[in-house]
Amino acid sequence: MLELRKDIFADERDDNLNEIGKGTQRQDMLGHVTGTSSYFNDHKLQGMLHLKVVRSTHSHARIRRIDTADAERSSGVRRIIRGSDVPRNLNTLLSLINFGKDDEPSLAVDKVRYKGEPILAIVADSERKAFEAIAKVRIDYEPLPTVFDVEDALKAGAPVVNETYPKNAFIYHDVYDHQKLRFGDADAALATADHVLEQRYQMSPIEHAPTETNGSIAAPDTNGRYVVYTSTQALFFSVDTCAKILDVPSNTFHFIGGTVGGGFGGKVDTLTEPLCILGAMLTGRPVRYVFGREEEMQYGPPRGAERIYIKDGVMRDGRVVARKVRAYFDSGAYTRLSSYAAVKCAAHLPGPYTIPNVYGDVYCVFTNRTPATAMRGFGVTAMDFAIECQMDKLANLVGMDPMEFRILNAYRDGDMKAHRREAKNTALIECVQVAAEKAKWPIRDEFKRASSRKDGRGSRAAVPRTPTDTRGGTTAPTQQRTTYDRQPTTALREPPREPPPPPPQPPRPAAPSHGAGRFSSVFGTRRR
Amino acid sequence: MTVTVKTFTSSSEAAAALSSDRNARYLGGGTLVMRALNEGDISISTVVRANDHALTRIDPSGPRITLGAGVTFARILGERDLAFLHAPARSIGGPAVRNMGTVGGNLFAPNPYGDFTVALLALDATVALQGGFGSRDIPIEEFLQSRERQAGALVLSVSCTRPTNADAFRYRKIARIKPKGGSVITLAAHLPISGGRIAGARIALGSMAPTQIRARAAERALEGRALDAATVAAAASAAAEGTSPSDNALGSAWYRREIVGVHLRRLLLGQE
Amino acid sequence: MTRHRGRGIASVNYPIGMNLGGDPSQALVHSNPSGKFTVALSSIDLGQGMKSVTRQICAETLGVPVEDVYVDTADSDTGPHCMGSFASRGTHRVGNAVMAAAREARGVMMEAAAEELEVSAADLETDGRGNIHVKGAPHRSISTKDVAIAAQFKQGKTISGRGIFLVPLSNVDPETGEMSPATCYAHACLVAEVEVDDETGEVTMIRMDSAYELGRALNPRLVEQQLVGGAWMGVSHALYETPEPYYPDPVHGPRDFVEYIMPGPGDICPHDIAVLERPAPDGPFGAKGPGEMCANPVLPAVANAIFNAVGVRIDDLPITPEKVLRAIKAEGGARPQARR
Amino acid sequence: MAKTALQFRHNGSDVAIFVDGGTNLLVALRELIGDMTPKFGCGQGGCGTCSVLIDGELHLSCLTLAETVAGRSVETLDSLKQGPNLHPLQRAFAENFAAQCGYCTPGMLMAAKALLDRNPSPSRAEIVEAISGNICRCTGYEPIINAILAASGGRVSA
Repeated sequence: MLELRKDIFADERDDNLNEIGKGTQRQDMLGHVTGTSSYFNDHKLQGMLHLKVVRSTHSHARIRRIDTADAERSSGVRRIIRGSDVPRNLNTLLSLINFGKDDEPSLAVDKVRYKGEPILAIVADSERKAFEAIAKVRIDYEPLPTVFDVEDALKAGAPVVNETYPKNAFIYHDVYDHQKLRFGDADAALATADHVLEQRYQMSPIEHAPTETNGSIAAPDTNGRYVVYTSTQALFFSVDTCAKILDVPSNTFHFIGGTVGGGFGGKVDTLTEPLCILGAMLTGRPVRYVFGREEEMQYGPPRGAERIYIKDGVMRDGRVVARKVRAYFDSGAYTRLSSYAAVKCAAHLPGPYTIPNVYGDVYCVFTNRTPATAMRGFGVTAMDFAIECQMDKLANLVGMDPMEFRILNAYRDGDMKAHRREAKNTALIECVQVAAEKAKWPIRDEFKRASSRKDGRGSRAAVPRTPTDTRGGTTAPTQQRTTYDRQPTTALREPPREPPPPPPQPPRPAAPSHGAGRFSSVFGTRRR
Repeated sequence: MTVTVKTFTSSSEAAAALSSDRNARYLGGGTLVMRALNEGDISISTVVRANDHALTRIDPSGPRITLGAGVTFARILGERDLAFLHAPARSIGGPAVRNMGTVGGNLFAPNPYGDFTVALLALDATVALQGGFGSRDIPIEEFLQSRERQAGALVLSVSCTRPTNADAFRYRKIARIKPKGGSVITLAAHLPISGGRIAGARIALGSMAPTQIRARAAERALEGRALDAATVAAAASAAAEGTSPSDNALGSAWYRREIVGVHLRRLLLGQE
Repeated sequence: MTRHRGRGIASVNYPIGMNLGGDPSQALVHSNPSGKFTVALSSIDLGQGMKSVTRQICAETLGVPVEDVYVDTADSDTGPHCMGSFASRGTHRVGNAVMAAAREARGVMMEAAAEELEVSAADLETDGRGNIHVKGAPHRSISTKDVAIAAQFKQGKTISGRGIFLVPLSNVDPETGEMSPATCYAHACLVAEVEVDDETGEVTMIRMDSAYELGRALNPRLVEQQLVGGAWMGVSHALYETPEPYYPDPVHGPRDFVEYIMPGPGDICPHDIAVLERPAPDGPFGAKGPGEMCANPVLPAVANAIFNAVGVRIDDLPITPEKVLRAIKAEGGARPQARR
Repeated sequence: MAKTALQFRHNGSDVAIFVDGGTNLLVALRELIGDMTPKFGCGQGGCGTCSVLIDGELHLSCLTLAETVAGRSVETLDSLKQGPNLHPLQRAFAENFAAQCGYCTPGMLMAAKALLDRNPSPSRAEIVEAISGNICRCTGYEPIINAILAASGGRVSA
């Protein structure tokens, strides 16, 4: 049951509106209940072929040889696509916003870095024919040592998962192997706190499990274009990713989607479209590439695991005076979006509380597992779990009611947040008060009277003196620099060290030549 | 090479087709074979079916009941005379799976499936098999132990003796998800009481070994005793003995060993 | 007594939208000659209600009934650029873009109406039922249909509008993490009540009470869908789900919906929700976005409730019966905390 | 390639198609008949999005060998609406906002119809049981249970 508490913050709202605030029926409800809402797979195309990928059976291995001779001769096979057939067989999703280095092939060439990594794509007359051909492919692997634990991966001598990041950590700002957050002097505050509590939290990966699996249908359209029906939850992200990987202008594609059978973050990665379109380009026929459920569960990207250490200092009166956090995002074998989640996570510290001394180091770590991606609450869900369990323990430690403890420490309008922006439009206190009321959880009057709009600002608005450090700086230049590197964001500051000189470009298989610059319809001019 | 479907009117013809073709699988309700085909199992190139009415016959009335291998769980739930099998039948799948899944297919379902078979094992059922060389009856326990080698044979039916009273047979599936979830462990107990004492105790467990197994130590603790708290406690503490559970997505071997006794105790004492 | 009840709470905030790389979305709005409007987007509706909520935003801004607006999504030939449906950005970013486009279209519509009624556009208002009339003189009125016909066939005007909403790139300071991660935040507090079986470690959800603050409930039914479904997902994350049940050991991964466990219809509990609305200054009609944050408070609230019930802290997700049982055994038995 | 001729009743009309060996009913309905209302969710029998009625009984079309429906009657969600009029279940799903992404909705409606056809006034527990083979990832099930209760004239829980 849902109750609208119109009485709260009423003075900040104009409730005198015609359509806003009404429980109007969904525009798509009639389609949903009649089964006529059209998803990507509800398109029947003449002469459609089916694409299935051959996946690595090893978590980490060099590929010695790929023998497709028998598979090529298998009945109903139209085309076997190898990495060398992919025009630009190296990409990272956020290259579209100039963040991170290209680190992931569409089809593995020399090495596989996680179990289930695609190596070949087989386009055949039917799924059965594709499955029969897959069984005839022979791949000779040389297994390599694996690493599955984020902290093991960061140790010296750990197997290198992804050569683009030889320390198994994403590099932030060209310098650090983690994203820092520094606000005040956490160590000093911990030294004088009445209690210090340090705890470890762990979240295992989580699968999006949309009822519709990832997939797409690509077909040659008139005038040299391709129409693509897709389950993507980011249409132009997918258009531009395909344009980059397939090295064609983005207006080669007519992407159609928009009605998707659940996503929850699992349909951002443009998992099927590039190979599906390439299959259509190479065969001249419509091609469908849909994940099976086991593929979706095991090789579709999950919400990545996170390991979090929190060390808090709290005073006897319940004030949290310091919070020190070290967090590791398990990105799996490639970056996808975890690099961004770590930044978002750093900004989220220390949770919705005003704590005068906050210190955070957030790592995006590579391991030999399925690459992780975004999911509902990306970068925040596990941190909220850690922080809120920690808050419960702290309240227990100082003998305070957990609701009152949160109200005491809640951020309020005008407070300075740890990422150095003023807190505005806050409402945590009111949420706690209303939840207490609903749950018949007694809190004392002084806490019932508290307000997000009162008692902030003042000394709480100051940016404290903050020692900084260069811990975690990379000592060696990163092995590969691509032209998609993010611009250093420290133009106005003294950079801690000179950026490393760009090493020569690694050889790329069969990459066509490019112009010096290109205008992307989506993300503006890209540097090359 | 595509899939060939061969449909026969008699089970003996179907059995002959099945035993003569290594790549043939018998299609019952579809929950195993069709799934395998959908997922790209190319080891199946022939699907054998039989329209033999004997396969879907239920003989529910006498002291010994017989269920054709093609009998679905929904049909068992529709038979008032088979009330003792309603709990295990209801624990299979959702309604659609119960309309499709069969008694015979369940005998071949790997962990974490195969819950109905746990009930049949506790009931000392007999499996009637038709092979290339004729038919034979084998005890279900023997069937399960040799299941991998039975792929070429066709199960015709299973039969078992009806429990003497409703209380003598108990069944419980421990699942994480309600009302339809995969088995963490499945328990069935057949405890005939004769003169106030248990005679012929049978405890069967699912997900406690590679196939459904009997908990013989627990049976020994019950045999010849009255079903009182002390006996139940003894059986519960012996429940894990002789089992060899595995880790899987639904629970670890450690966890299964820890809780099997708790659930056996609750089952035998009638506790939630 | 082997089953113990406990309550736990958690309170959270959540940033709306992403900050990296700049975060734009565009919208186009135009009318047909019958005065019916189409919103063209490339944004995706994955169930969250993108089409429905932007439809209401457009209708409100234009001053026409919601039935007169249709939202067409996710066609790269007709829909202008949108970053995508993620990071709780849909309602806020796309909503703002639609508002801007609708405002521009409304401007043309009012000019066209003014020309027909021979008054100044500033003196006109919409009645929200498909008519435009002179303020204070409802009888001097024209229907949006007649305005559209006049604009199209007489005045040569296109009743249309373009909208974009951009949150510019926020640089991140490498040393301090100084940045602008979001322009507004949603908030929540949730109380979970659980029952824990101290012999099996099984946790049963008893009920949830919550308060969610999300700027403005543009459509309370859609908000309810998100909050009820999102809290269910939170329970699922807390107690059930993972594709790697022995993480970091990558073994025994689930392959189907029997092995990948999520609460079934028999596992759900009553959930009593209060919605608070503190409008975000830059939100469309103050709206933030409820889609992601709704699950987050559930996970810690459940963990804290388990502690209250049996006195063990499970800091590893998901909180499986095995983890609870191991912890209880390590403590030498359940230690129920003060009932609250 | 050998194909098998197959005739059956599809939503009240006789249809005839040719299927490849091993084709499941879901593929036959979607790709050969063109009825896109049943959806592919797993092909494993675990999600229920492909649910249809065969001779009035709820079945999973992805696990049904197409040729086994020869001469039988198959009903999909496309059969529910009578002309422009929604079935009471469809109305109830809409009124209770029991769909978000809509992908599980066809299967849910067929599971609900299978229940109400046999048991016009089910209890909440019976409804829960009836949809237990159908996965919904969006709604948390509560609105779906309420919709089925409403369609059967039952009391919707608050």
